[in-house]
Amino acid sequence: MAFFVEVLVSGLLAGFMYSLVALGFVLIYKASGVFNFAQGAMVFAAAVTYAGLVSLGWSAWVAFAGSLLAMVVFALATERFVLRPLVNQPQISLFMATIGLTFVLEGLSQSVWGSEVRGLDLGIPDSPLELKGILVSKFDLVAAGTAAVLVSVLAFFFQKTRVGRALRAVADDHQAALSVGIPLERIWALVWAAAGAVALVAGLLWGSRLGVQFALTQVAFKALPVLILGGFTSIAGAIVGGLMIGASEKVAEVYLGPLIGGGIENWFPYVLALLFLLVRPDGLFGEKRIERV
Amino acid sequence: MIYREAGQFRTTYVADQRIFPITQDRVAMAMLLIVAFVVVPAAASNYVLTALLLPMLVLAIAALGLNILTGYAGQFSLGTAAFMSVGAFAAYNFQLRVPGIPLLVTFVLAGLVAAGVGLVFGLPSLRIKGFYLAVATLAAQFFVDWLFTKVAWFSNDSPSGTITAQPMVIAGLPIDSPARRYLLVLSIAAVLALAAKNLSRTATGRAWMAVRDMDVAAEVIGIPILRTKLVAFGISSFYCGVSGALWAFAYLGTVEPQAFDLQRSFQILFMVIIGGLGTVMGAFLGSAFMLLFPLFLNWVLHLIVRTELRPGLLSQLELVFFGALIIVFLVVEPRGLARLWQITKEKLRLWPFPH
Amino acid sequence: MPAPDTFPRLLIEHAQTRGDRPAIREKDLGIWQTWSWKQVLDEVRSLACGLHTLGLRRGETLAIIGDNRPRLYWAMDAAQALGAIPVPLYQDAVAEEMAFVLSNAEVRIAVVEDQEQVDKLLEVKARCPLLEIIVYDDPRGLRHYDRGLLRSYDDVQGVGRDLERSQPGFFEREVEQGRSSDVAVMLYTSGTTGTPKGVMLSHQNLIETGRGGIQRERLTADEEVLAYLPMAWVGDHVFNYSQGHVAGFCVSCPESPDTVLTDMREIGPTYFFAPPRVLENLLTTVSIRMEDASRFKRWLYARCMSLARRWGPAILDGKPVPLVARVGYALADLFILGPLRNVLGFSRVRVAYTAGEAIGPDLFRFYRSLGVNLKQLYGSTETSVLVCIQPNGQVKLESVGTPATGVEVRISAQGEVQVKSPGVFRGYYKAEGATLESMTPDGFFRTGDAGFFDEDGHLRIIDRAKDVGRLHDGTLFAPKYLENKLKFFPFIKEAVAFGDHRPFATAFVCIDLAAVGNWAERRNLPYAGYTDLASQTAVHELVRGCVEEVNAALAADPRLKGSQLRRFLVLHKELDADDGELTRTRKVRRGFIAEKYAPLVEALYASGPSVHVETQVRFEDGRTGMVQADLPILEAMIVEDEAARRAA
Amino acid sequence: MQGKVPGPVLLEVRGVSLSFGGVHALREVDFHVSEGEVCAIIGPNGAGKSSLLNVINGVYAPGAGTITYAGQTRRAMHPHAAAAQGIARTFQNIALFKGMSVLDNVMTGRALKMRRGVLWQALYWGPAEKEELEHRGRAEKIIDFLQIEHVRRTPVGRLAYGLQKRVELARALAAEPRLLLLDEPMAGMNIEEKQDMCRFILDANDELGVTVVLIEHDMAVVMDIADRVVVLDYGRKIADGTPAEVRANPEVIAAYLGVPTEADERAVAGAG
Repeated sequence: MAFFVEVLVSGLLAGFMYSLVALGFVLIYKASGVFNFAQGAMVFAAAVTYAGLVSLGWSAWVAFAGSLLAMVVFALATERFVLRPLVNQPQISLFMATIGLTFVLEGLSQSVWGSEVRGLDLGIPDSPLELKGILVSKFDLVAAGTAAVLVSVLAFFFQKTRVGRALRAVADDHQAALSVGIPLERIWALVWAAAGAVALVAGLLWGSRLGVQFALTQVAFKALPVLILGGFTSIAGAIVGGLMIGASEKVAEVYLGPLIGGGIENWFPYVLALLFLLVRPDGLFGEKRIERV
Repeated sequence: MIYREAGQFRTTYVADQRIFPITQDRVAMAMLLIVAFVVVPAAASNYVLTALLLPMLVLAIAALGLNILTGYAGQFSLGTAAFMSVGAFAAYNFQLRVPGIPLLVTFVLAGLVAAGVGLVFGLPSLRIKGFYLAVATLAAQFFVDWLFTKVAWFSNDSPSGTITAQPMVIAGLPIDSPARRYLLVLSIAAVLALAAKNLSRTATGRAWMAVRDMDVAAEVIGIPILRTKLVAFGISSFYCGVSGALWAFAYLGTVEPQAFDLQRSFQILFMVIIGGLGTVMGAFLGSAFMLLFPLFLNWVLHLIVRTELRPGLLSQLELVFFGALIIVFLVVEPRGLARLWQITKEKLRLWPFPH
Repeated sequence: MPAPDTFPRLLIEHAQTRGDRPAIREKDLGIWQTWSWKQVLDEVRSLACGLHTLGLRRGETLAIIGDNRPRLYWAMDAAQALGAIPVPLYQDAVAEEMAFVLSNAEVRIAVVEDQEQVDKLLEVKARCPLLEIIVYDDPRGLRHYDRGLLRSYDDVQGVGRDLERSQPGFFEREVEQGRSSDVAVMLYTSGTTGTPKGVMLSHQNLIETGRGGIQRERLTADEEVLAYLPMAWVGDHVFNYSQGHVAGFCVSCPESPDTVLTDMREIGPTYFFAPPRVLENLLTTVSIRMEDASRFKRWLYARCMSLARRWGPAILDGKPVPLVARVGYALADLFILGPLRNVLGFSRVRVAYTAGEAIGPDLFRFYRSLGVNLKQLYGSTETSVLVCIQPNGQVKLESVGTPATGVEVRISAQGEVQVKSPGVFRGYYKAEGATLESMTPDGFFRTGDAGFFDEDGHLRIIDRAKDVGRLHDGTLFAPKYLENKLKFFPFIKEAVAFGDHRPFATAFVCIDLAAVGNWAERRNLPYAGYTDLASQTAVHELVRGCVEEVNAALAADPRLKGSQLRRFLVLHKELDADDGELTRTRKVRRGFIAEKYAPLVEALYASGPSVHVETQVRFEDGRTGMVQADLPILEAMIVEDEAARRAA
Repeated sequence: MQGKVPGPVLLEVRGVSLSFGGVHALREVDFHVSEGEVCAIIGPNGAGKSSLLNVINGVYAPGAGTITYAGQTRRAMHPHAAAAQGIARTFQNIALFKGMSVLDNVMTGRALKMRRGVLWQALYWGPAEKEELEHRGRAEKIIDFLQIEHVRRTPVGRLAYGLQKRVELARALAAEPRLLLLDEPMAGMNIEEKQDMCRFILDANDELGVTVVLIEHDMAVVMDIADRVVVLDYGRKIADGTPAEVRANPEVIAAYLGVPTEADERAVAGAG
């Protein structure tokens, strides 16, 4: 029984890592109605930039600042050259533009920093910690803590501040927001920069666990089922969804995997999310879409 | 400028409903077919045939399929490669386990199997729309990848999951030389393109477009929404299945599941976007563009950068350019090359007048 | 059966010799509905029998009103088969004009196109007691109309088929009784000279003149023709109906009056006839559309057109042209001229005629440089049109060509053109006096036009005989000649010159709303409508430029130097047939205008700077309203002599 | 329209009520339309007019009451079944297929009439082609009927508002309906366009024998073309009769012009 709890806890903690990535998606979708497929590539780009700067001899904090600056520059460029010309285009076009962005980011970061795998040490001990009879990895705890802090900051930002409310308005209808005088360009640049920061944090955490390599972009595909469960527009949904996916994936891997040949971690979350979608087509917390005739 | 439409009038609906009602277009199409069927196999080098034309045509068939699903029916899908791999493996197993089965029947059956899988993954499309549907098709992508690597039966217990396609023979004639393989794929592509064009201009196509543009209005007119979507999924997957089978048999010869991964789905999605959603010609233009552009890029980069490039840098830059191109196309002409071609044609018909 | 010398017999012969070839087409429901000669014969036979059952007898008249429709052309065939006389009327004529013709021609039965025409007939029913039956083709909106008066075209054909069954061969027997000297059609002239009169043209008049024209231009049964001109006009009747029946080629009817340009492009006619006004409107649309083109296209268009203007006519006439020019023209043809002909629908035109009024040199040269074999033609309703035709290769700007086959043309002492030919009409209906008056004792028809033969034997028409006048100092004053020169500018739609028994020549000018409007928009000059645009000083300057250019051209001809225009004014409204200022075919009714705007004419000769005018205008839906404005009297520079002109 | 004898009852709505959460869109509405009639539904905004239309053709299922159409009584209509039994409609804000041309939109109106399977259509040979051409001919007759032949090949998105409304009517008529539901067919039109649309609706009713139910605000239009007028106010039917009767009905006047409250009377008295 203890073993099950241990698997469950490690799954939940891994779930936090997923929701961290999912958060980046939610941020951009909530503010601009754009499903940013390039979030995974941003995680990779941020991590590889950080690792690259460290290998150039920069100290940890300076490298962090450098990578953050890189992400902000990327956000400004995206807003200027991709989002602004595509205002009012159907969502499908914006979604495809982010696919284009994914390729640009992956290509750029690999051509700048090369594509060999780099280790990443954040100075967080990874030794297991004895807590009430079950082993828990310290690293997971720190990751979960960071995620929790980030989430509360963002939740406060969206609910309470003036800019937060403006963001929600923009998400509903670009043109309406523009007509009311909300400075769309500045808002979008801000949101993409924030998503860049979240991607950097996620990149560092995932990078230190899996190593900084191209595979990091696959992290985005872990986040998609989380979004389906939690809904695209709610931060709480991203967290709950992440936990559910993390836990169920670990449990399934341990118990269900061996029965049918293992390695099911790729498709299982999707099937789970799919079943969920059939029940609630707009996700757990997502806003119900009303179709007026 | 080239058009001489004066005197071309139509006295029957048959003539008016033709795919190419104007003589100049018919002549151009006829010449194109002659070049493709006669001149190219004779003149083109083996390299051009095998490295360029074969993949272009095979992927064009898959692009046609995706165009039907996303271009005409408006159902978004990221799982094209999954249906291709189903087609490839189904064809391999039919040839393996059913001795003496004619090649063309194998391809059709492979297509039908893929269509069946397509229908299953199309079911959710009634309740869920847009991005969520894209995610459902992603599930298909990962599930099929996993299935063909894990379950050895499909690859006849080969350790790495790769399969070697049996040699192709049609009515006793071995299809081995590049020219013959090219002609086989070309004729299948032509037939499927004609079928797609016919579907797009009849009730089926109109039903798709109605569901794409405004499904509530479509339902009120009496168009069965789920049936229309499923037909789109089925036919689209059929095209992808045939394309996958041809990829295995006519193009590469040996195929491993990774050949049909998510990158492949993205590649075909790019073809349809750049080529032009909602057009049959768009699939061919897009596929030609996606295969010729890297060569062009390679040639340009070598012109600029004299020194030998760092290994892998070229493919990285290729990625950057492709990504940038997608964005440029979405901004400049969201309906792709086919739309640009359509505008040029309209201008030529009105030449020298602007409107 | 003797050689076919009446239209019904020609129809029967075509049905036998080329029964399956297309005889007539109509763009309807998106495609060109086609009828072969056999089918036309069946339709005409059942209609003729039907009309007979309705009581149409030999010698009676049958009114035909509507756009160019196969079923209305068949009504002509059917009437002629019964020996009756078809009387086509202008479809856009107002009810009053129709009333006069219907009562004058004693019409009992009318075949009309649709509800619009039925309503007009019902409006004048009271004044036409003889009118008993109206046969309509398009039933739209007529379900609740009085059944006594109305019959549907299909019912009449149905009744006709019953008659055919009960008396087989009835139709053929009726056709048998037809003689080539019978009256085949009655066309009412637009009456520039007094009230409209019915011109009676026999089968022989139309068939022999038509056959002469066909042989001269080697026309065959494969010609394609677009019937877009009013059926009541002799232009449509000769070139489409009669020559169609003689040569056996196919006549195509456009979908509706406002789709003529697209239908023209689709059919691509090989044999084309257009009055100068139609060619002028086409040229205006070309120049307006080209003005909106990109800079490169405009530059290419200008280069090619200037090259074409220099060499085009010569190449078309087969004259020797330097190789460089020929290559240059071929390139221009590939890039601009060929596509332009194609977009306008002229690519397949082998022979194109223009007649009805004088054509401007620039307009005429434009089409010939484009490679369209446009030729001038002279004739009138009373002479079944074909009097003089410009032969291929000898096409000149000012002349109307040499006499057609079997036509004698002479100039009377007073300078009037007189014609004797098989085409000369059988006289005016119920107007013996007018008929005698129009013929000379030795059988020549007085055309009423002034003209002379130039050195190559080509006839030159300068004006209406009765309009040619004299200024105070005796110089020749040909108002039409001046007006045509003014109208050759795209900006001027209509002009009326005055000068007979006056010290100097003056003119009213009506601007062309489309062309001047486009010109004003290009200089973002706001205007609120025709009257406002016509009152702008900038527009007055534009017109002054045109008038002074005409004066310069007049100065070159010693006989006309004196009649340069000294003063002019820009009219506040368009001259309109509905206000009686133009005839149905848009010819200026000079007398009526001089009378209606007398105060304006006086102002031109007085010293005042402007004149106030208030006129009644009839709007499209029949309501009338008052339009008033202050028209400034404008001066135009007179060119003294040759040297001054070259210096200017 | 004078002298028109109403045929048998084609559609009967009995005691229908419909509510969205707390909002009662329809309250026990009884309402019938007989064959060949032109019946107008009027009432202030939010009176439930569009909801009633949406109940008739099955977009909404009513909470209570029954719908009897062509002799068949049901608790709720399904859009697909409505279309199959000859109910066609237009929408308040135009619901045309933007990606298609006018001709394709009209042909789509005939979707239910086409039988040939997908395979035949892929071949576009034999029966499939024959069917396509036959329906093309029918569609052309409707295009000619509504005089939109000059925009036959133009994409619908490019047309002016008035023309789009006409194309939507053409699409509805192309289905050869028995009952035509028009949701404010003349909203946002100028005088001339309104006259044309009235003529088309009357011609459709007269020559194609289509029973028409239309929602309209312009009283002049209603009085001119409607045989019967049904007045809704806050979800309830407050009047049903010939245009003249309804015009004189005090309740209708009150609903439209509003009943003067005591405060208004005092104000008027004060100012007097």
